[in-house]
Amino acid sequence: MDPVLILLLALFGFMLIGSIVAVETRDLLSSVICLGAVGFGTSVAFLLLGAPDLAITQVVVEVLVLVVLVRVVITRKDETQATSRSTLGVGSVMLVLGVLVAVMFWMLAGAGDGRLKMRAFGDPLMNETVAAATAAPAGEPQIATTQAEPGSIGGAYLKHGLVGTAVSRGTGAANYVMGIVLDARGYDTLGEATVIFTAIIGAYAVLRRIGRQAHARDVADR
Amino acid sequence: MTLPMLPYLLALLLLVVGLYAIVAKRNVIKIIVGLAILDYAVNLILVLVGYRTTPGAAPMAPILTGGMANEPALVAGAVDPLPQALVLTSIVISLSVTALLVALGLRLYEKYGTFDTERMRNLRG
Amino acid sequence: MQGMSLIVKNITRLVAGFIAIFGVYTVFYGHVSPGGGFAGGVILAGALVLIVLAFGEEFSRKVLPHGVAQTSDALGAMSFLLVALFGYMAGGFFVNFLPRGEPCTLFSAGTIPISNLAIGVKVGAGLFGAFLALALFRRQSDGRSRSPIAGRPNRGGPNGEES
Amino acid sequence: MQKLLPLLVAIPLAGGFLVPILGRLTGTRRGAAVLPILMVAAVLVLSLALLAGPDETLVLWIGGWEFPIGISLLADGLTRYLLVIVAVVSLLALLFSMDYMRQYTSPSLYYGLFMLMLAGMNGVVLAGDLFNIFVFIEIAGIASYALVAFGTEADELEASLKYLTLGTVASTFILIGIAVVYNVTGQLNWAKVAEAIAAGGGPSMPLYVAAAFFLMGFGLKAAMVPFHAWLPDAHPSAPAPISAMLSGVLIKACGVYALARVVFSVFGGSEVFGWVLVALGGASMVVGVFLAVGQWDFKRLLAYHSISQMGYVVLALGAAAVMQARGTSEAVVALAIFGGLFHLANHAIFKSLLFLCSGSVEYATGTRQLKLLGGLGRKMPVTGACLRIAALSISGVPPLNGFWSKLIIVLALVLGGFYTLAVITVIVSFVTLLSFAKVQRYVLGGEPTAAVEQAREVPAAMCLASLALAVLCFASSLIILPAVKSRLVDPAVRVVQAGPPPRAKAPPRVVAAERPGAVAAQAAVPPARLERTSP
Repeated sequence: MDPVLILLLALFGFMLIGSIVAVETRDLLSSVICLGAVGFGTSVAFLLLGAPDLAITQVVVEVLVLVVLVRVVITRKDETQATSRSTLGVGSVMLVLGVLVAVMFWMLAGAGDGRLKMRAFGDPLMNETVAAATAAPAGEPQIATTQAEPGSIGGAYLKHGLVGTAVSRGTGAANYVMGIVLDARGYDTLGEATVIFTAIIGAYAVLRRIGRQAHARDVADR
Repeated sequence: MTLPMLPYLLALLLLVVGLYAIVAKRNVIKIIVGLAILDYAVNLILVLVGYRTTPGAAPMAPILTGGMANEPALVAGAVDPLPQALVLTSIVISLSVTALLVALGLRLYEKYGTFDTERMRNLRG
Repeated sequence: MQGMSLIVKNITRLVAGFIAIFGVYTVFYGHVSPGGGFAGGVILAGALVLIVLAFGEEFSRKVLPHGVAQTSDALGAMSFLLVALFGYMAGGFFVNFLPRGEPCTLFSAGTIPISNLAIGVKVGAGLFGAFLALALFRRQSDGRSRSPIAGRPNRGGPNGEES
Repeated sequence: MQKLLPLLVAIPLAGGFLVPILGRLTGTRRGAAVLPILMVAAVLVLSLALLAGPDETLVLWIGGWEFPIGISLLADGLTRYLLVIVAVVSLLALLFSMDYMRQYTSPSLYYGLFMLMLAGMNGVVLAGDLFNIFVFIEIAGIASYALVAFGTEADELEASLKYLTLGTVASTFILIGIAVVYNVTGQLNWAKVAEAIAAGGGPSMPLYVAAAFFLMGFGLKAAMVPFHAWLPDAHPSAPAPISAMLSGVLIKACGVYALARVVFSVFGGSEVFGWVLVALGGASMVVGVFLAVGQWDFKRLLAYHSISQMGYVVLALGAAAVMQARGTSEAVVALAIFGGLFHLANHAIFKSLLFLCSGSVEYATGTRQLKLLGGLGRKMPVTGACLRIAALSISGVPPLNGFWSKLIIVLALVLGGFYTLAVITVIVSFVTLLSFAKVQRYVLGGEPTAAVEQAREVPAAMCLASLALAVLCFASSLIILPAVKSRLVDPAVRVVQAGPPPRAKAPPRVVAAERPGAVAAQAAVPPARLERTSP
């Protein structure tokens, strides 16, 4: 068994406990700190899964969020403890959710007739190869002569992203993730930069001291 | 159910914990916590999708080190870089949402003197 | 927001520079090592946040006024968009118009380092600005008379007298 | 032409980045609207040029990257149709904002957020990639969360909090759907996902899970009935032009359009999906209108009607999918889809007009409580006339546009054998009429009340925007003329009806992997360059 899997399951257990504590504790400061623990757990999980870029980003984001949240919580006295909604309502909602997740997981993992099925952990679709259909001679199922291509766009990216293909160029970035983020899918990243810009000017807008003012006509009338 | 599907199940459970916080708790900070847990869960699911087991070796990050000579090994063994690129975007988006949410929470605290959403029920859906 | 004790200030003085340098390194070497513009930008913002927390905001306002943060936020975003638009000169939106270079070196991967820089500036300035706005907010509202539960706002919508 | 597609996103984005800086530097208040209006006008011109161009599917691989590596922008009939609707409503809402937003501080932040929201919507409509749809939905969403809270009053902040929470949950669901789709098919480009699904013999169990997540996510964004809780709070709390944008176009571009895309173009619009859409749409239609009748807050009433009217659109599309699966004649299926899409455009027009009128009323009187209003028909003749036209239009009174689209939907339902649904649709239409009779009676009729005593007609720019939309209420009736219809709406109808691309051509692919029928076959499609393909 993959040692990564064992470590990962242990980490997930820790994160689940941490998140339950974060949600259930009545003290807001403890809640925020537990959230930070779960966030750092996520970062370690990213590292285990071969994603150092994500691990770094998760850590720095988590630190910043934690600083802001802790400041927000400790500078504001909130005498009311975090309360829950009525047990019955929440219970029924959670029951429905639990059943839903169980059914979904069963549909994802177990059931099905073999086609288009969910790939297991550690065996992504890019492990499959498919033949380039153009060169396949008609009527012949064996197409060993044609070039094998990875079965997913991620695999294609690994294969052609850096150096390129006959028809396409590569990014030239040794860090494939950055190559995708800033070149091949740069448009997404433009969107991402816009999201954060939007949120920041949105925060400025929300935090304005005065939102409304008397408009010119009102002033003239009075 | 097979063991290799277990990480997905645990990530889904994390998702349920986040949803529980949003459904059950009546506090702005708890909503922030719940949304953050939701984001961790979905980011983990995406990275899990891209993971590739390399037999007898540690997982290989999709970063080329030591020149072009190592490139074939990387292509054969590295994890999928695409979900990582997606998660990078997703982390930034959740950070942005959190920033806006904190701003709203501060403003609401200023108006009501509490983070408890129970005490700020002017609106009825 | 007051500054913190002398010990914190001295340690901050020592550490903040290194954090900032690490942030800059992360931005510039994003295309060859883990990190990149976003992570580097957050690290830069983190260094500035540390300074604000240790020295108080009066000091930080001298170093980096709020308006500068806002403006460079927008300029960073705009220059990323411009990198994309310059691609039209080479054939289309987002075309990487600079030479690829040798992989694994600093000057490689065409426009990627430039984009990384733009995003680094944008994210660093933007998040720092947001932090300042969130941190300053309390000070402003302290001056205001605040009842524990504000009166039920006028559901009939805004009216001119309110402000 | 396809080289210009990114400009539809880039122009408003540049506006979003530049307007706040320029506002800081120059400090003008009135002038802040000039640059956005020019930019939106440019976007409108581009969209109209696209609509007027030949009916073909434009595909642009951004940055010269090709399948399978890059992101594509895609403009087919449905995209162009929505682009024009978005641009028209945005331009008029901006025009209205010029005077209306004098009630608020920081106009440059407002216009910046407005442009970012527009960029987000255009990005969603143009995206050829599932993850790209997610990113741009987030841009539009976050801008709209901030705009809902723009007045920073307590209930506005609260509505924004609710909207943000549910909106983020929706985005999370969409992202999980994307993760499952990527796991199963290895693709992100929705056209390629559709090919992969068709090559694998239709959706399998995991893909139904993905579809369920997409339906929940986009259903939340579109405020379909079990997921509608945020809309009646969020839409009325925003400034009036933003209410017009949210109800008029945002729930369409980010909700209904994305829903239709995923259901019809990706998963192939089978009978199951058809019935789900019929259930969502029918429930929204009925619940929305009955909740609306009891409202006394003008804008809240309008918001509930948005739920109800979007129910019509989704119901028509769902019924079309069911009919298609049952083998009803293609003409009837096309009629149902046409009814839905026509109603979508009509709703964008009359609901924005209604919200703008409510804004004018609020601007002039300072209240939006129906019981405090009265006699405005004489005090504000232009706004009153516009409000009358819009109310008649949404209630489905001939010869206004709302009548024709509702008639077509009912006709298609009857021809398709959905008699009960047709009756329900007609009843809902009558209740709508009733509800707007109340609005007209309380706002326009009767003697002027104390709140109305001081009211005067609103400034010219606001009147102009309302009048333009009122004219469009008449003008868009012309779409039922076959000559106009075949030019404007039929390309969009064909896109929805055709379903996923490979239904026309599905070349058998040979798979080298040991797994028979492995889904990865579509990766074998030879990389296409900037391609222009006619459907």
